[in-house]
Amino acid sequence: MSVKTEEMVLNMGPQHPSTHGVLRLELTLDGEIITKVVPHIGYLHRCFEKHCEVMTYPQVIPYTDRMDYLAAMGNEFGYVIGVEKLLGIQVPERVEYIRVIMAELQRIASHLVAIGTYGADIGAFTPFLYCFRDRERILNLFEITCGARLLYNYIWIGGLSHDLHPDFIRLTKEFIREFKPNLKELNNILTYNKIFIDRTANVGILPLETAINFGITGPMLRASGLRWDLRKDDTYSVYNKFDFEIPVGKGKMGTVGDSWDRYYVRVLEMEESIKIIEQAIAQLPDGDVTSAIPKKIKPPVGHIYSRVENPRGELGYFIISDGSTSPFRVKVRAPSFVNLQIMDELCRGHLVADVIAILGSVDIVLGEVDR
Amino acid sequence: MKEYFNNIFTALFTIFVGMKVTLRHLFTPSVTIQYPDVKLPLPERERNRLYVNMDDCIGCDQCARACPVNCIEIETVKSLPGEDLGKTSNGKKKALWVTKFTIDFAKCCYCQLCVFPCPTECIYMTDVYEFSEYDRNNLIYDFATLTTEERIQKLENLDKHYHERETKKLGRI
Amino acid sequence: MMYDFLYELTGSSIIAGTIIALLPLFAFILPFALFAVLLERKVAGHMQDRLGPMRVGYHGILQTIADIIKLIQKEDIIARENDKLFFNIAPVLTFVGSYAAFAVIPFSSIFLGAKIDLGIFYIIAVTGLVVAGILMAGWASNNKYSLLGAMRSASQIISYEIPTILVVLSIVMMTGTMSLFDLSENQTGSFWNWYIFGGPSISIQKFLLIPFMFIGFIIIYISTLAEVNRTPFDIPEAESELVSGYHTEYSGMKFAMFFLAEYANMFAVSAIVATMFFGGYQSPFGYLGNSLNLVWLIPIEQFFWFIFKGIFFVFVQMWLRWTLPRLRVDQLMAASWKYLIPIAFVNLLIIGFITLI
Amino acid sequence: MKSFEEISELLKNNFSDIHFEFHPEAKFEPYILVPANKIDTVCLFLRDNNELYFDSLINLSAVDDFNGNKIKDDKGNEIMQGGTMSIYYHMESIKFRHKLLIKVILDRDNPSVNSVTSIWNCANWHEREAFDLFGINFNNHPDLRRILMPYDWEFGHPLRKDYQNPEFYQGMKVPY
Repeated sequence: MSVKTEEMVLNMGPQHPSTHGVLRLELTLDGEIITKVVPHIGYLHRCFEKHCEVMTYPQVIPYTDRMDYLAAMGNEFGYVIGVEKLLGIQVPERVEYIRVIMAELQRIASHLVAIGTYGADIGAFTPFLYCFRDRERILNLFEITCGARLLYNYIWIGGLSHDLHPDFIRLTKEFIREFKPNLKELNNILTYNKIFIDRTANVGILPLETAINFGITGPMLRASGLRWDLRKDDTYSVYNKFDFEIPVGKGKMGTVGDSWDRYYVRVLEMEESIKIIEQAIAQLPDGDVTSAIPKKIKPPVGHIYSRVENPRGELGYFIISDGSTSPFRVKVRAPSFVNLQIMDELCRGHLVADVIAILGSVDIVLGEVDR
Repeated sequence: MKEYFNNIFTALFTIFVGMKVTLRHLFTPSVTIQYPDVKLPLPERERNRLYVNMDDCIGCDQCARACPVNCIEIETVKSLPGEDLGKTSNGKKKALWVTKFTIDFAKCCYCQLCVFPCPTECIYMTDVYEFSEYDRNNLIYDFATLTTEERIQKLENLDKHYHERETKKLGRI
Repeated sequence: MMYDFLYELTGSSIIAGTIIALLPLFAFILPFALFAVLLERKVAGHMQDRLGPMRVGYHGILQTIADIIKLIQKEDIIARENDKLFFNIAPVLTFVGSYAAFAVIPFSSIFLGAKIDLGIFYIIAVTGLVVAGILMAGWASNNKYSLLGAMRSASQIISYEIPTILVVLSIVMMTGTMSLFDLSENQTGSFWNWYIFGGPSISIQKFLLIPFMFIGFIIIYISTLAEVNRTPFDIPEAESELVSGYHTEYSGMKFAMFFLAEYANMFAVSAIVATMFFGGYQSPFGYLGNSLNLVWLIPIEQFFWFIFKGIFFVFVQMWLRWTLPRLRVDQLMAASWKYLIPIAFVNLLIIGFITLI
Repeated sequence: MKSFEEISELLKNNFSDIHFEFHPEAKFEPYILVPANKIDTVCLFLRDNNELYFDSLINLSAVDDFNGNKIKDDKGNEIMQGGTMSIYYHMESIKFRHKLLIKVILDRDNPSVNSVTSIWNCANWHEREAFDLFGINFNNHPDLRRILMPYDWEFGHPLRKDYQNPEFYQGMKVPY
């Protein structure tokens, strides 16, 4: 006579310390083993796309910051490239370089949050504070250039809102010099820690085919072994002028594509971003950043899909313009929205504690998922 | 068996390495400051509360149009031909009475889009960031300098003026 | 000792007994808990490049008193669905479990609760009560998360009881006595006579024992960490998954009881480890009292040394808490059954052979 | 790396019965117009053909073209009769690095199309979002329910151009 075991449904969220925002995961448990995960989203839906239809083109930029609030520069970058293609504007060289520097600084800041919260989810609270101490320095850099720390409205259509602050270059060099030893120290305390490895290696393995079929992009796809980065494969702005590698998951501590790989790819990406920033600062040309900003923005009728490599993956804007001063339709392909679909696939057969580890490695931001 | 001992060794080794890091941080100076007593100096491009210098404001409504959240409300009344409203700092002659100029700081998203189009640069961002209120309506700041009776009085002059012009036009035909 | 002295003083055994029973609680555990909570927050702060509590009193000294006052005036919520009886007993039981262990811990040669010669055996038996308290708390709060947390912590404490007992056995086998008082007395003289360095007798045995005593110390330290639910084994109150395990539903004074029990247990456990391996209240370099031949000074020195060792081990527990991530439940069980217990067995065997030589 | 013309050629001779409309000169992005009922067969071919090998669907966006005739309904606010809605499928081949845009036009009053979730799992939530915000229902979609709006939101589909906010939703005032 087999004992009738009834599956227990456990609701994790929407108010839960480690779901990175307002996400409700409905876990069906058989004992401690997960049989099904159903993510419920929509708690942070602010109808970004409906707003775009009543705003003029430059007014949409503060709204794009609020989607992935941890990588606001990247969001602006994507939208602005799309509208510039519509208008056919060519931006001065200096603006392109500053945009790349800002995007890469934002990538480091966003990865620091991802790594810090991932450590905190697994239980190591100290690296979280070390990461945030370094991130504060990047926010200070943003603050002296454009005045804001999180939502910048800095990259405009055709240029930038302010030129670089006089001692921005000096402070950035100082930050990079002090950040490198901190990164090594982070590896000592978290990356190679045996308990951290036990908790993350061979957990939530994402094979490459499922990753491509699910449309996963960004560090998650690279951790599964595919060298795919829009900065190299669909080059935009001046990324072709810098040489940097694309780190790929090699399964050092487990199999390729497990949570540890996703974490480690982000650590390596931070080192690559430092390289890009150093080269960009070295080759920074002079010029006026606000010269190409058009007074009246009325793009011709047409549609364009522009995409950018955000810290969480490929962020795409499908902009349809009907010739008036406000966009007819803006559809955003948010990387976290697409990456979150894989949660059910990854968490099956794992324990409750692993769901937190996997969700941390997927690194989603709910502002972007719900838009 | 080898893997068994390897596990033990790496476990202990990485624990001690981690402990060395935290011990070193026990003696490095902390980064936190005691906020209310010690305040960090803000950079000069800081974006906090808006301020409108009303003598320069010509009531052109550029900032209200540029605002993505429509938190600026401006109402103006045309001045009578004879009236002299004084000049803005850069010498431009003012032609409109600004009877209502309110900014709702509960809605404002501090994006600074209103500062750039202003022709006389009378709206700019200060570095005041401690202005929280208990009641949301207190966050609606009214910058207009005219007192309430003056506002009503301006409206009446304007209607009287239009009325006169109508009668004159009728009279002439 | 203390008891006979008090007995002559007061003349009646009941009064002496109650004073002895209450003395450790009010004289030591409560002030220690106040100090330990503040120490933990300050250590955590400075290890993370921040300052820890600075507002209440100079450099946050009165912070714990503020916490206690806050907890006392908080409303003590008992949910309608709770199993009232068990809900109220649970915090008391967990606190009693850890408080009772203080009865036999030798703070110094004269101050000792009860000089029974079954010292360690009594302690291990009494700390078993904590498991019952946690299970009751988990079941009585009638909430899915607490039930899971209680289940996990019960299995964790039981499976880490075994390595502790094995190491205790190896010590008892080596020294021949179970009474903590005799253990401390044997380790007199300089730190070289401590059991971690093979015990008082100068012989081949001593040098052979050193490595195995060191392994024994590491095993017992790790397993007592697990018994006290400290990171990396703090799964019952793993904030990220189970929203703080079995004491989710508790608030106010009952929560303070759990909190107090945790810190009392922490000190009890590090006191036992110090007594067994690091010479209890013996000073590493001989006594000031002897050199100045002030005989009454020695017990006070011993008390000081004992507190110093205890707090050092409590500091190491805190240090580990703010460095290491948390183990998963099955890894935790694997660590105990696959790694600690076999090594403890082998260690027991080898120490047995060495003592036979 | 196949150019837009080669892909169109390949499609034309593989599906002679389907009437495609090729727009190579469309502003900023050439696209192919595919009839609504054939979209899943075409997409399956595009993914499995080993010359094209479109293995990753980048984006699926629904657009309310709002080109019907406006009439006033009883409550005085205008709603749209007739007109079309379109869905844009951006897809890409990671192996051959070429991209393609496919457009499907549906009738606005009761838009329905076959779901491509069976071909690309990525389309699952995109289609649920299109259903939630536009009201396009996708046949044989695994679990078509609302994703961003509350599950019991019965005031229509927000991203339609003629959408009116309800006064109250479960006793809460909607426009603040």
